[in-house]
Amino acid sequence: MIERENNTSAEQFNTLPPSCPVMAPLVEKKQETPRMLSLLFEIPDVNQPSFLPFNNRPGQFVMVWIPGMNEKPFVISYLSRAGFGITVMVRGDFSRRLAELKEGQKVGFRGPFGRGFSQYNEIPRERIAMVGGGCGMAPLSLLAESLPGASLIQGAPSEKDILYLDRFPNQIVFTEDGSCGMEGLPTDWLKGYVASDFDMIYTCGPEPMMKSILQICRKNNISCQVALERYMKCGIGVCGQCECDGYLVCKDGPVFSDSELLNMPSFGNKKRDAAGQSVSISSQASSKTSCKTN
Amino acid sequence: MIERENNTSAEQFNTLPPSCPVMAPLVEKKQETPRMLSLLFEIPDVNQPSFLPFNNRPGQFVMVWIPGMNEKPFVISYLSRAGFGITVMVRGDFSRRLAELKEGQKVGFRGPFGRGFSQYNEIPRERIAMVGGGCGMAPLSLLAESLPGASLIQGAPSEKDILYLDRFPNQIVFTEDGSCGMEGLPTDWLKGYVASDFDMIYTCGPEPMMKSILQICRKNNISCQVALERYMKCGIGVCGQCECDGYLVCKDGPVFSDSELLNMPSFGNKKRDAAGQSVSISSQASSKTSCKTN
Amino acid sequence: MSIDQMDISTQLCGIRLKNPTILASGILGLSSALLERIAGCGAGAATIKSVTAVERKGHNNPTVIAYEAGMLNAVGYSNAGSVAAQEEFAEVRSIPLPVFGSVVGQTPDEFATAAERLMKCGFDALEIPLSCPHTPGYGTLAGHGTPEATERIARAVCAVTDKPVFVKLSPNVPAIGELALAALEGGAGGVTAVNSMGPGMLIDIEAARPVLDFGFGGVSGPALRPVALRCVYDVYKALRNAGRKAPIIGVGGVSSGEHAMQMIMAGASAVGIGTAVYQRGVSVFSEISNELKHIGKRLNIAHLEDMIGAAND
Amino acid sequence: MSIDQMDISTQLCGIRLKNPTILASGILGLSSALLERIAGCGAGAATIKSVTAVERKGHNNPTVIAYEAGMLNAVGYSNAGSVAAQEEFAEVRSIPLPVFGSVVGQTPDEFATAAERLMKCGFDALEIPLSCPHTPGYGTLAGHGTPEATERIARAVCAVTDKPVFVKLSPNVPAIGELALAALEGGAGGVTAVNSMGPGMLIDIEAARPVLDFGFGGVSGPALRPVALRCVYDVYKALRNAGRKAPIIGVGGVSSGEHAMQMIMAGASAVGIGTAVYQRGVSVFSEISNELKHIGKRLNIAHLEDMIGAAND
Ligand SMILES: Cc1cc2nc3c(=O)[nH]c(=O)nc-3n(C[C@H](O)[C@H](O)[C@H](O)COP(=O)(O)OP(=O)(O)OC[C@H]3O[C@@H](n4cnc5c(N)ncnc54)[C@H](O)[C@@H]3O)c2cc1C
Ligand SMILES: Cc1cc2nc3c(=O)[nH]c(=O)nc-3n(C[C@H](O)[C@H](O)[C@H](O)COP(=O)(O)OP(=O)(O)OC[C@H]3O[C@@H](n4cnc5c(N)ncnc54)[C@H](O)[C@@H]3O)c2cc1C
Ligand SMILES: Cc1cc2nc3c(=O)[nH]c(=O)nc-3n(C[C@H](O)[C@H](O)[C@H](O)COP(=O)(O)O)c2cc1C
Ligand SMILES: Cc1cc2nc3c(=O)[nH]c(=O)nc-3n(C[C@H](O)[C@H](O)[C@H](O)COP(=O)(O)O)c2cc1C
Ligand code: FES
Ligand code: FES
Repeated sequence: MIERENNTSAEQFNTLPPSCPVMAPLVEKKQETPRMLSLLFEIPDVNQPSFLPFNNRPGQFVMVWIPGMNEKPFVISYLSRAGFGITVMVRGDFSRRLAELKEGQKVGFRGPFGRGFSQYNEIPRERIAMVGGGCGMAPLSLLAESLPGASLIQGAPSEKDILYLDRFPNQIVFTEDGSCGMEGLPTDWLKGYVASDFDMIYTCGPEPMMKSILQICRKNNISCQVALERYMKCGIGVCGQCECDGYLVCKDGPVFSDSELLNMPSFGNKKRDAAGQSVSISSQASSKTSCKTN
Repeated sequence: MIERENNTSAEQFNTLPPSCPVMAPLVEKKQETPRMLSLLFEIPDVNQPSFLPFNNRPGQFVMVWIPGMNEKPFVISYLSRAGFGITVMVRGDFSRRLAELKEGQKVGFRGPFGRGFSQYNEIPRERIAMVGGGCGMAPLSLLAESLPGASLIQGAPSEKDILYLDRFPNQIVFTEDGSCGMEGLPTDWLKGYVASDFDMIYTCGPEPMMKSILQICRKNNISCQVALERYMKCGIGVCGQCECDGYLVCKDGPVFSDSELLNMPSFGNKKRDAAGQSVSISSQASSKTSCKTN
Repeated sequence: MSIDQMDISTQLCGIRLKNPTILASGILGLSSALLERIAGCGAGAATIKSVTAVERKGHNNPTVIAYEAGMLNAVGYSNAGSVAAQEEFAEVRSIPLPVFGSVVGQTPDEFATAAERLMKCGFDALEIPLSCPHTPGYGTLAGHGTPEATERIARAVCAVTDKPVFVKLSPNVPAIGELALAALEGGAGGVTAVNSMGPGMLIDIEAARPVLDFGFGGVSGPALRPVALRCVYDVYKALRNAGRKAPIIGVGGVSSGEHAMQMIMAGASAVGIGTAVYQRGVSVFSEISNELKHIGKRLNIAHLEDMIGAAND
Repeated sequence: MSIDQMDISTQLCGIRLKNPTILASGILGLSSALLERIAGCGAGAATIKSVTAVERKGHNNPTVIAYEAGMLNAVGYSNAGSVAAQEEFAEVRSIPLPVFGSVVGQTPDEFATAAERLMKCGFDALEIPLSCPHTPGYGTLAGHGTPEATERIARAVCAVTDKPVFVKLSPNVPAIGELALAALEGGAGGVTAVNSMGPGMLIDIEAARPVLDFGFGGVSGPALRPVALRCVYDVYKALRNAGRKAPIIGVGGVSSGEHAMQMIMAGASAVGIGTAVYQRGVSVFSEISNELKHIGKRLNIAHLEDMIGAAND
């Protein structure tokens, strides 16, 4: 007796989505702050399934390849028919080499990968806040473009460190030295009376900052989505390098919701280095600590 | 300068249509003549892209695999939702093993492959003839089913050798011994006054017979399509084994048109054996010579 | 026969697996938490990412790249070292499925050092890959793919653990059967066939250089499957011809129940799943088990184990 | 730069090819008429199916099976023998493209016998595969994949012909570069890298047996490409490091202009096309040439030959 239902054919799973980098030339460099700059690239051939910038959802990331050097995750911070861009904070060898690229030079891209921010139409725009610090502003920038009317809140050490001021003139700025906007940390402000103004907070920045925001949200019954950073190798959910308490940041994340974060004791506490060794995350919530990975 | 038009991406050609056999169980055996029988099989799982019986066009062929023995080309001669069948003339080891199969035993199929008969709606049915001999009737049977009203003409040595008499009661039969239908060869009849009754003749049978039909057609300005047989290995246009004057019978054929046949000096004269050695085809046009390959 | 009537359990040196799917080494198995998750996805067993005696950073990125027919990787054994691993996997016995440790080294001594440390955690078995094609000092790049080296390393490792040891073999060798016999000679309880193939290379024509930072890497996935099937077939035959009985874990390109059944018919007692995690996600384990049950129903197979080696005349 | 400005011609031991695509041996090259047809399809050159001294029936069917990631074949060198081949290809000089002969044998003498006979036809060059993975008595199954055998057979063949000889190497060897050097040592003018891989096996689970009648066969197509690219890369590097100059024909999984460019950047002077004939039909030759011209325009490359080895640091 032969039966036919539910007979999965082997052929269905014989091919793989390719993930080879696609090269794109640098067309413009834009110094955003003393330590951060945006790099704008031409959109390469759109037929290549391993790099589809227009599929990008805010919060997803792409792998950026400098041939002969290394490849690291970045988020797309500018996107239009004219091209796409990333915003880089110069921290180590790789980001320095990116910053030194000349116009016309090509860099490889694959992605976008991972899960971005979830957006809910039923939440009124004025009850949504995005809170960023450092290069954590990068993923929030595209999100802010898609959510006009929502509050964009940025924390920075000083006036010169503020990102995208022209791009989002309505953003609420905090500086630690008070040189621009309000003095202090966005978290202090949120902790106070304003928290209850929001139903949803999206955040990306130093992990201790994000951790306090999560705590504020829980206390005030606000939904929260957090974009994490972990050391990535494959970027496609295979090597396990980016794992955080059983979650794969590259595939299950980088954006996690409040309920998921509650299952992650490492959130705000531990990350893994290039060898996979678990190391602790410094607990200072200041945005001075450059990019959120520190 | 980057330009995007006409930039073929490599990924398009990275996968192949699979061609692994799909097993189907024998459900019925039907002795058609002393030397020929039809085997009816259940349609196997339809999700397997390497065997799609319902894609079959009359004149195409499938590769039939007896595991552990060999695999040879046959045409589908029966096809319905209930199953499909092939008609086998017992000639050598392989066809004998096929004839000895028991119900429930499984045989592998892949295909259909090649180019079948081309059908032209503008030719009135009554001006179409199909002329077959021996197991050449097999591909014509499905064609005849799709062309009701056209003339089906069969030549056989004797009454007992006639195929599909019940299935096509209106067919015109010739026997060499006159035991059934008209006495003689269909070619002799065609050569005479009736040739001009037709605009298109489809033929499959002994190659010398097909050659005379082609000659008759040329003389009378009738279109002609001929199904050839050549020794096949891969069946998919790779190995070159089935070549005939630069044509691949498995891929460009097995059906060829009159104009193509004019470029084939080997037609009716030469074929290749299993080693690829060129051997001559006996020139006797009798349908006695079992199947058309002789 | 209903789909739930097929017994798809299998056995490896006394370790019973509820189904034949095993997470292959190097895929996800970096932490206890991930193993726990894999257990929840219905895997029959899991293997940890290979551990070296001391920490290694591994190769630079790109380390893993997929193309349509397979995956290339040159991770270069990045890992936190055996001391950290001992800590990471201290609670491995609480994970509800059999877990295989995995260690590599440059010398038999290094293998033994790492193995001794790691096995204190309580792994159910230990796998030793002698077959990595892209890490200088290790695997085939260190000549570990010869019968002599295989036997020597297997012996050194078996001396420090009572648990069954599986030697993981390379497909890139002239006679894989001999390596399997050498592994058993050295005391191994079974073999894993195979590690990734090649090595292979992908080239980016705009950058005019190899895509993997290391230049080349091991090929896995669909591209590897036919070679892996042949290797398992050869190993099964070699063991049978030598009158030895030992289980084979078949690894390479398995991404469906049909592929798993092919491996088992070639001679495997269980199947490793690596690249298919990329193709189908972590649910691949329960999906393959389910597909196997449907195949069992269709082909009227009551016990998966009866099919081991069925295609191996 | 317009697409017609790129010069995609290339050169192999003095033989000029108008484009780098070469019909690989064993695909279609059974008759003069088929070579003629391939010439009309825009190939840069063509290789005949390998010929043995005397006729061979080859393996039973199935002999060639495709699966999504590649093709497996175990044709078993079916051919009508060198006497018949001499007749078949008597007019080879009238075919309007360079044609490579191809001969195999079990011993150096058999190679030489077949080569001597065949080369009377006037082939432009001769290829000798020492690398078939699925025909007992031939190729790697006969130990032809060692440096010693390679040099010995190359020498025997070079003794009977003045035309350039290309030794076709196997990807299934530990150090392909050494084989290439051995081939040159034996007098070869260049090398072809590579033959099919593995061998591999496909299993039908309903029949519970291998699909290829011979059991296993060589793997070609996409599955082979990364391994072939690495082999060409390794051969190019080995020749350069040894200070030898000789052209490489890169074969394995090339089915687009991009793949051809990858091969060339790895170090090939021309590319063989086999399985892609199944994927894209006989028009593949002109299509790949056309794609190469578009790549040339996009990357601003005026002469394809300038790119040979460009990815080989
Ligand atoms: C999802 C994600 C999105 C990111 N988006 C941006 C962005 O938009 N802009 C930006 O400037 N940076 C971003 N980063 C960080 C970026 O990938 C690099 O880590 C950063 O550029 C530092 O690299 P470096 O070599 O210059 O410095 P290093 O001195 O090598 O590293 C500095 C720190 O960066 C982290 N890091 C290094 N390599 C990696 C890696 N492969 N994966 C993850 N973290 C790593 C480590 O925690 C390290 O402590 C993102 C990281 C992740 C995980
Ligand atoms: C396109 C095509 C359709 C066919 N359809 C039918 C059909 O519907 N019914 C049917 O009975 N036969 C058909 N045949 C012939 C069939 O494939 C076998 O050739 C036949 O069954 C004889 O095989 P054997 O081993 O029994 O006899 P053998 O004694 O081995 O061969 C008898 C003759 O058959 C031919 N032959 C043998 N093997 C092959 C092969 N692999 N490919 C092509 N020809 C071969 C040879 O010319 C040989 O002289 C078809 C052949 C082709 C090419
Ligand atoms: C990213 C990656 C990392 C791997 N790392 C290891 C490893 O550390 N140890 C090991 O024994 N095998 C390693 N392998 C090999 C796999 O365990 C497996 O043998 C191979 O990938 C073939 O199986 P697959 O086709 O199912 O992926 C790795 C494979 C991949 C893809
Ligand atoms: C059906 C088939 C037959 C082959 N026969 C031969 C042969 O006779 N001689 C030879 O040198 N190589 C032979 N090969 C190997 C090819 O020439 C080529 O090296 C291999 O297929 C890899 O290239 P591809 O991926 O483009 O197919 C054959 C390959 C196939 C698929
Ligand atoms: S980076 Fe490899 S699994 Fe996430
Ligand atoms: S049978 Fe192989 S090309 Fe036709």
